Amino acid sequence: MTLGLYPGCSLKGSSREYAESVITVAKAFNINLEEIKDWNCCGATAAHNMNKELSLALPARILSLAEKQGLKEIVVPCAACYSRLTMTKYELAKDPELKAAVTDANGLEYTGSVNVLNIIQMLDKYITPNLDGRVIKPFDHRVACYYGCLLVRPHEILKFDREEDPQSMDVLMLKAGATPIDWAFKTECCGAGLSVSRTSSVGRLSGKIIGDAKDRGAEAVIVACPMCHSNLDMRRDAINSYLGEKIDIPVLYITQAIGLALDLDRKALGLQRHFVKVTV
Amino acid sequence: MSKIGVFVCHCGENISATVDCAKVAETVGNYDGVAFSVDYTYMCSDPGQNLIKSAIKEKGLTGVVVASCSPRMHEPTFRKACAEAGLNPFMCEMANLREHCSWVHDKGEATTEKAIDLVRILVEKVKYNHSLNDIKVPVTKTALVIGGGIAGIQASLDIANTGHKVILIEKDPSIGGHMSQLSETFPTLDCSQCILTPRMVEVAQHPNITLYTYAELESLEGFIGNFKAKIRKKSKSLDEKLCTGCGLCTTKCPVKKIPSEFNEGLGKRTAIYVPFPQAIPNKPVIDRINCTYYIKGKCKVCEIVCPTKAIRFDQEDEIVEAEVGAIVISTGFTVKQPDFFPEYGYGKYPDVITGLQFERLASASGPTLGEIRRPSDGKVPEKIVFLACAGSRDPAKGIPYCSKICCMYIAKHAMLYQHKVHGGKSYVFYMDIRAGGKMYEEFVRRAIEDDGVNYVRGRVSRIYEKNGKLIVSGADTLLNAMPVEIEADMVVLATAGVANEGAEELAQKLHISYDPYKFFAEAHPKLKPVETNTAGIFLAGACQAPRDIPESVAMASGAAVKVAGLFSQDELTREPIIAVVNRQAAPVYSSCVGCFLCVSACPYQAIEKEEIKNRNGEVIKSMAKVNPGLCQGCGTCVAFCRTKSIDIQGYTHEQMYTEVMALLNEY
Amino acid sequence: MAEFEPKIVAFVCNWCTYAGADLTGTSRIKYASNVRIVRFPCTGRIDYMLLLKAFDEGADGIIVSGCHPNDCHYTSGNFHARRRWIMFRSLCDFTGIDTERIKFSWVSAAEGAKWADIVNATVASVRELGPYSEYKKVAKYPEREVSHG
Amino acid sequence: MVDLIKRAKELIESSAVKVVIGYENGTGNRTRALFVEKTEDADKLIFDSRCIQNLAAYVTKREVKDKGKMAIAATLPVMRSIIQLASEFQVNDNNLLVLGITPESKLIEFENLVEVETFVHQYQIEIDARNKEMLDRLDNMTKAERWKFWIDELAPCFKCYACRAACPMCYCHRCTVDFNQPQWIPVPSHELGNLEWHIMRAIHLTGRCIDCDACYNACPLYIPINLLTKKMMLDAREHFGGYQPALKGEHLMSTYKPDDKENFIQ
Amino acid sequence: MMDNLYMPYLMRIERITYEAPGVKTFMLRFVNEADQAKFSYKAGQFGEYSVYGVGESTFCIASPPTRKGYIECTFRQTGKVTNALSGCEEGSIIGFRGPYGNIFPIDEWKGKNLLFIAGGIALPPMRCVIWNALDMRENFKDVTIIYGARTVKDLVYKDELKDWELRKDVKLITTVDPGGESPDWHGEIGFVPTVVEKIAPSSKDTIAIVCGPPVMIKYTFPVLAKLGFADENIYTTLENRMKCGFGKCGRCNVGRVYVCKDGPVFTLAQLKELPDEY
Amino acid sequence: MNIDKRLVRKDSLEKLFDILKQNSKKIFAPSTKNGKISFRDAEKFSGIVTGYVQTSQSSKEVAFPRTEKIFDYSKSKDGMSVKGIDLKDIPEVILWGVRPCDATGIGELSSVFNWDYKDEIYNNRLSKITVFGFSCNNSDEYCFCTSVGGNPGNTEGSDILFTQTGENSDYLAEIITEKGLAIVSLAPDLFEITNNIEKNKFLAKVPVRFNHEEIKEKLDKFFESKEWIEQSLRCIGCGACAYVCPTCACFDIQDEAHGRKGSRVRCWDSCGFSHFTLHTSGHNPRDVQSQRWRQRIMHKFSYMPERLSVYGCTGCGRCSRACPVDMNILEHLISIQEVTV
Repeated sequence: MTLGLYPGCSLKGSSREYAESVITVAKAFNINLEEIKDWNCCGATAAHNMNKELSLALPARILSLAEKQGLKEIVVPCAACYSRLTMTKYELAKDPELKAAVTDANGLEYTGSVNVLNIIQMLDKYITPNLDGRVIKPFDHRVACYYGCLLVRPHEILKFDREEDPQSMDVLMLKAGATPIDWAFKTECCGAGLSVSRTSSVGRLSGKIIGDAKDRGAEAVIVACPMCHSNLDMRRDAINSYLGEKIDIPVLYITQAIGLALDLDRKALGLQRHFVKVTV
Repeated sequence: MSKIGVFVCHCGENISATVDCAKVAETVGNYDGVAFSVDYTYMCSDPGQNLIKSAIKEKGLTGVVVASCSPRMHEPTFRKACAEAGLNPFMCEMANLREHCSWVHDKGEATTEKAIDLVRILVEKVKYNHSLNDIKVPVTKTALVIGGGIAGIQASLDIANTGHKVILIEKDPSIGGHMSQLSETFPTLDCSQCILTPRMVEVAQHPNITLYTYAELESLEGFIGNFKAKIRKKSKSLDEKLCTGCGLCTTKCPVKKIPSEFNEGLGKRTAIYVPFPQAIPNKPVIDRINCTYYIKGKCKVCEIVCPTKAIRFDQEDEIVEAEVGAIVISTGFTVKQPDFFPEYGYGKYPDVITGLQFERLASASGPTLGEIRRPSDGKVPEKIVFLACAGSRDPAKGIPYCSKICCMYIAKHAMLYQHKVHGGKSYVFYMDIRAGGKMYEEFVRRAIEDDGVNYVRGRVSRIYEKNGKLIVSGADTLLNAMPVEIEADMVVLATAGVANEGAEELAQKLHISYDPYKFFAEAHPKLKPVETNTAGIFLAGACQAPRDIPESVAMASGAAVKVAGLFSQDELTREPIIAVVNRQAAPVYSSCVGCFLCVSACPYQAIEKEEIKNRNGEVIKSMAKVNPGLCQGCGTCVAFCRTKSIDIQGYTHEQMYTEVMALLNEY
Repeated sequence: MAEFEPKIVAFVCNWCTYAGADLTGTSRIKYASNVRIVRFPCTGRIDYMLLLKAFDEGADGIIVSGCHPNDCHYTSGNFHARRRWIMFRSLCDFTGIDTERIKFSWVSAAEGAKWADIVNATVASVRELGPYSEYKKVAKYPEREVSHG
Repeated sequence: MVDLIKRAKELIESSAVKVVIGYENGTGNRTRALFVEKTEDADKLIFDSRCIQNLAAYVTKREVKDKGKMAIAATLPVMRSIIQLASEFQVNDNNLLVLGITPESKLIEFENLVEVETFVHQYQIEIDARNKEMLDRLDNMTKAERWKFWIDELAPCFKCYACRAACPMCYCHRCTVDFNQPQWIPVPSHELGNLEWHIMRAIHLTGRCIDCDACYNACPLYIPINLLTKKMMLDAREHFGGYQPALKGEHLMSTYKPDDKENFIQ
Repeated sequence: MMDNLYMPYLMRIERITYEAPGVKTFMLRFVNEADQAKFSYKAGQFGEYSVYGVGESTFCIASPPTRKGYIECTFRQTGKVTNALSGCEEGSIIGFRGPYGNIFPIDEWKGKNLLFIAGGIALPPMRCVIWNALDMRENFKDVTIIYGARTVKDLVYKDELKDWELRKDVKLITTVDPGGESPDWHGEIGFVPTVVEKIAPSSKDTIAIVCGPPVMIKYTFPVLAKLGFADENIYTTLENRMKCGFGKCGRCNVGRVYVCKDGPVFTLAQLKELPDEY
Repeated sequence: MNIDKRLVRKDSLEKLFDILKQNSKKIFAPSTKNGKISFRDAEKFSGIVTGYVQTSQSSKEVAFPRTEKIFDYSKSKDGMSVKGIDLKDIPEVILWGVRPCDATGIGELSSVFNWDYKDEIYNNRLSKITVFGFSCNNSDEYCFCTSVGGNPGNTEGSDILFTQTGENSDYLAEIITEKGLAIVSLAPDLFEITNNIEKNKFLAKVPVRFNHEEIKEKLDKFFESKEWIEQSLRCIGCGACAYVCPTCACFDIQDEAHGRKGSRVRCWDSCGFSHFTLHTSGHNPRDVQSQRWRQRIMHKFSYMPERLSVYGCTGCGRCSRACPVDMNILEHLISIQEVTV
């Protein structure tokens, strides 16, 4: 079967391993991910602070393109992109005038027919039901599932998982053979928005997350967002300096963790690309 | 044969300044069926009324139209005058010449013309008026009180003390409700049970009160003064007559680890149990879900030890039918339960508890005998945090309203804690302190100023455990939203007060309405706070909205007075402005075809199915029937009925049609 | 020729709009005298046929008014009425009956001034529209000739 | 319809029902209702695309009802009518057995009305292209044009009430027009009386009409009165969401929602 | 426009008498004297009474042709028109068309006994012929009137009943249904057929005139048959729904007859020839 | 008077129409609306439809309107004034295109309105009508005029009867009455002298399907037959048959009031309606549809012949065509003839 794929900028750049692992895992279940042609930036997270219409026009264009391409359902691995696309669908469904304006701006027809899935939803819908017997090397580690701020918020619009103390990733990891730990920072902000402007803040914010994960004995942090990953992985030095100790807990995309449980090729999953060496 | 009298009032100059009253009287006097027509300075004055009365007698008037002020003002006056002169009061109509004409238009022909039109409408209408008699409904002078918390207890006692019978039903094994669980009460800090239990005993001993505990309302039929209630007495597995309440069974019961409802799960109880020592009735019930005998088929220890052989394992639920005239609903409220606050770890961390649980900890009769010890390890918490508005005033959580009692009980909790744990530190996170009430604000100030409770204005975003401490992280909005983190030993959530589970179902059984939060709806938020929209059903206490004890008691007494007022009459008199389904001779019986769309349109469930049977008992026709006790006369059904089989007295098809015709045509 | 004075019939509920119109009077707010009020217990009682009858007999405009949503004395009569009006109005529109001549409003017992405004606005707009001659032609008002075949 | 004939025979033979209502060949190319009370009559049963009369009109007819339990060969519109009638307490499982005929002309027998309801709910009520076009045409007219259109169309109506008689939903013993105290609707046929009768009829069918066009098919003058009920149906859908006849459904016009939307009440 | 068959005479209500709950008698006089002059009718005929703007209703002329200058009608409030009539007052003008229908062949009855049997509101159609007979009393032998109503209150023409009771040449038996009696009731108690059976009037040389609700009629005929009355000697009047009154509108058509033309008076023998559609 | 036969050229028909129009005659002629052909006030000749077997509605409406005023009244305190319709106001009308069955129907209507009391409103209307009959060249399965004594070229009831002599051909005009002659005198040129044209060969062939006298005899003994119940089971009790029928004359009298003024009107009614005979007491002599169906047939084929010596049916077949549930009167009559009592 075929699903649409909107990679977004991160998956083509800093988070190539996310893209690789998503595609690899999908392929293992005979899912063909068809990239939306001529896609553009979703505008996250800056655009909607500047211009509402534009911030909706950008994602709407992506959705229009997907419609044009005949896609019924697309997977959006990046939590920020997912948030923007879903938000756009919600806003445009609510306000026909806005819809007309956006359609006009894009010069593309928009009906809102495309179903948008985040990575967890995609896994839940197409992978988990077929997981039985496929877990060859159970991911037998204590893991801290980290959802970040965008994957489950705002609940009224996304209608995905619980806003506080979400569970969906934990459930998935349990199926992959892991032991999810109960911890307090599942939806705490990693500081992604300040990643460039106030790097020092990132150290503090991400540090708390990594610190708590470590304190509760996590052997890996599992994420579903390229921003989260880059902060927790790439900014490990800043984190370490904030915490005043060296922590080497690796940060894995959920697709990577599942890939490992399926015993897929580590390289195909892009594990070699991480800053913090993946030892699990 | 209509002989209508028209009485045009000048209302001093109020009408006559802009309307030519004499002309109105003269013109109308020429209309068909008008036998007498006159204008006069003040119709509502005694001479004015006498004018009407004598005209009725002398001219043999069959209908009266008084053209004066708004009927909302003087309709009763003139109807009474007509009645005194021997004319059915409903043969009197009023044309509103003052509010709807003279006061709102300038002097001129058009105004007088309008006045004439307004009178003509009613002259024509009154030709179709029928003598109506007030509806008499007998009253069964027994009240049903549902829910035996403080509101139910108060209402029962108040009604019983007026000399009327009361049936009080309580779903739990004992009456007492939430108040029996409380430690001390604000703002006086007197012991809750000490003031409550005497009332409970009074209920049990009152000759006018029949108490059914462990009982629920099964169904309700009927209408004001004449309800028929079915009450399900759940089986207690006990012959209450034989049981002496010695308590031997409860001490011998081998199943001892059941979380006690009374102690909010902080204590344990046995499978055969009395909820608390002062329970009324002080007789045990068997909790069949946890009883070994009911699970495995053997045990019967209680039966063996019972000295009076009162245990009945095969006892079944009993349905009691009762005829009652009025109902007071006092089913109270409940608090939001775990997993509603994942961010606060309620249910995950044993030391995050609800306010009600704290009451049990602070209560001398509680599991810790009144010492504040945390549930996880029994240690005395050195630092304790209270969160107000846990759920309340949070539209995102679906509870936009204020639960009203939390501000006060949190202050009380903090105060109790400070009194019991010397050197302990207590924090209260709050949004606003709402302490409206006699001595309430003073009470809160005392907590802050005398007892040193730290009040932090702000919300807590998250509680998590770290190194055995509960990290409460929030923001202090008075300090420019500075992040605050407190490492606490225990956290108390002032969880939102919400409607009982099943409130909706009960409301449907009772045919009363409820608000979006499932609290029962009062008939008018200001002027009818204890009535429901269903006549004869009243509300008391927190089933209507979160209420504290004094309010609940006041409401209960209010409801009791309403009931007593109702019971002071042998018959209820109601205005006969009600809907009626036409009846005809057999074999037609009625033009009603029995589609019963009116049933769904009626806001009062006043329309029932009536089956007409032949001699063999076979149904030959189903048709609608209006229950005059329930119908309030809105007429929604009338406009809805396709066959025009329902009509509403006082606003009949003929009358309304005629009014429109008369409005636009001269007669 | 005298200016056309429209005939306006108002169907109002007893508890809100009738009382509201009383308040208009008590507050001595003046309004156009073209309107005649017919009192109903509730807007739920108002039969749509009455609206047609009013036009039959030569009304040029109609006001239908009752309690605001949630304020019905009978809890829901006005909600029923609203649904009925929605459908009735759209049927009128479909058959070409001039819905601009039928004003629906919620006027509470406290809105005396609003009542005056509603009446004045209706009178003004119907005056603008002129006599409802299309309907009168069909109703044969005022000649009342009954046609044949 | 071999299946139907066979089943009708069984039902009559076993006395499971007293009468089976179906179609037979009529005059010329017409078809008409057949009431099978004897097995041999069952052979006359037919079904094809000409069978458009809404037989549900008979289930409330006294003479038919008095025969005892009925079975009815029911096309989709008939089934819809029956569900609506059942929701208005005019028929029930004890007096009616539905022999459904699917849009693919397959016989499908239902145990009870609940099954009929489930079946019916698989299909949306759709308005055919010709009528859609008419409605659009009317929508695009000015109000004055619409007024003229309807006055002209309704003028010839001589009030034979074939529309009422053919409509399964018009089962009232006393129709509003027969109500004479007061005489809401003028008895004679003239422009005003005709207009009021058809407006009243459309309102009474709002939320109840299942759009079978029986009224239009019955009209000896081909007056497009079905447009009125169609329009009401479409508007009801627009305002209150789609409706389907339902056994325990809330009736569109006898219920309300606190948030019903309108834009004309001031 | 005298050619207009449907044009009623204008009649002024001279007097209104309250007879029983919902039952009134109007005494009517012609507004135009010329109309009065050419107007004549016979016992048993009926007319169309109308309230302008409401409609027409059919009932018999209740006063005997022997009393000139006015006509009377008695009606019960049941429908639209009778309700409207009931709303009229003395002096009001109503419409009247008639007389229509056939007559009681009172001349043929000369020299015979007359037995009148009436129930409830069916006395009015008979009152005309009773008075007609009494006004030419010498032409008949015994005159017996059996009249019953549901309750004492429902008896109509109470004053006339008193007259008849006092007359030596009339035998009046009044009865009320069981339970309908008042404390001072001294008449019979029982249903009309039962009372007829009890009184057992002789059928010899007797004409029976029966009028009443269908149930009463249904049970009285067999009693009369038992008493030996021939079908030809039993008369009744039918009250079908009518509009025109002269055999055009089609409503009162029963078999070959138009009740408005060939009736309303029929003998039982004639009725037996008719289909049961009245 | 003797029937005078003339030839009218095909093209002359329009000329005749125009001449009549010029003489300010009102012409009611068949025209189409919604696919149904009815008699309407015709302005132009081109609007007239031809080639139809039968119009949907009969022409009786011109003589017996579905709603007609009897009088106006107005009340005042001083009294009542009543004003009957002025019969002089009834316009002269030419009924154009009437089929012979309809033309005979007018005669049958007249017997209803004149059998005892004379209905002068009706008679006045009738006196102002000139009936232009057109013989039938075609018929369909519903036609049965020949079974009730008529035929497709029957002159009875018409003032002039036109018979088209072949497709697209000229017309044979039979001038039957003085009224017909009066028309001819308006345009004598158009009516050419002709030899005897064999009219019958151009007429539609309508087979005789039953013997109406036999039916009448049968009906006398048929009242209690179950056949009525069987036939009428599918009858839904509307008034379509009666309202399209050229001879149905049942009517209602209604008042329409508006304050002090109002009028009384006569309007069509139907014996098929359940309320037709319903008493206010609730008693209904004809309570079920089978009784009403029986009444319709008995009235037309038994009571009318007996009382008025005419049949209440002209065999036009309209009721069957108009019936929404395919109650076919011909078929039912045949089965009555066939059923043994």
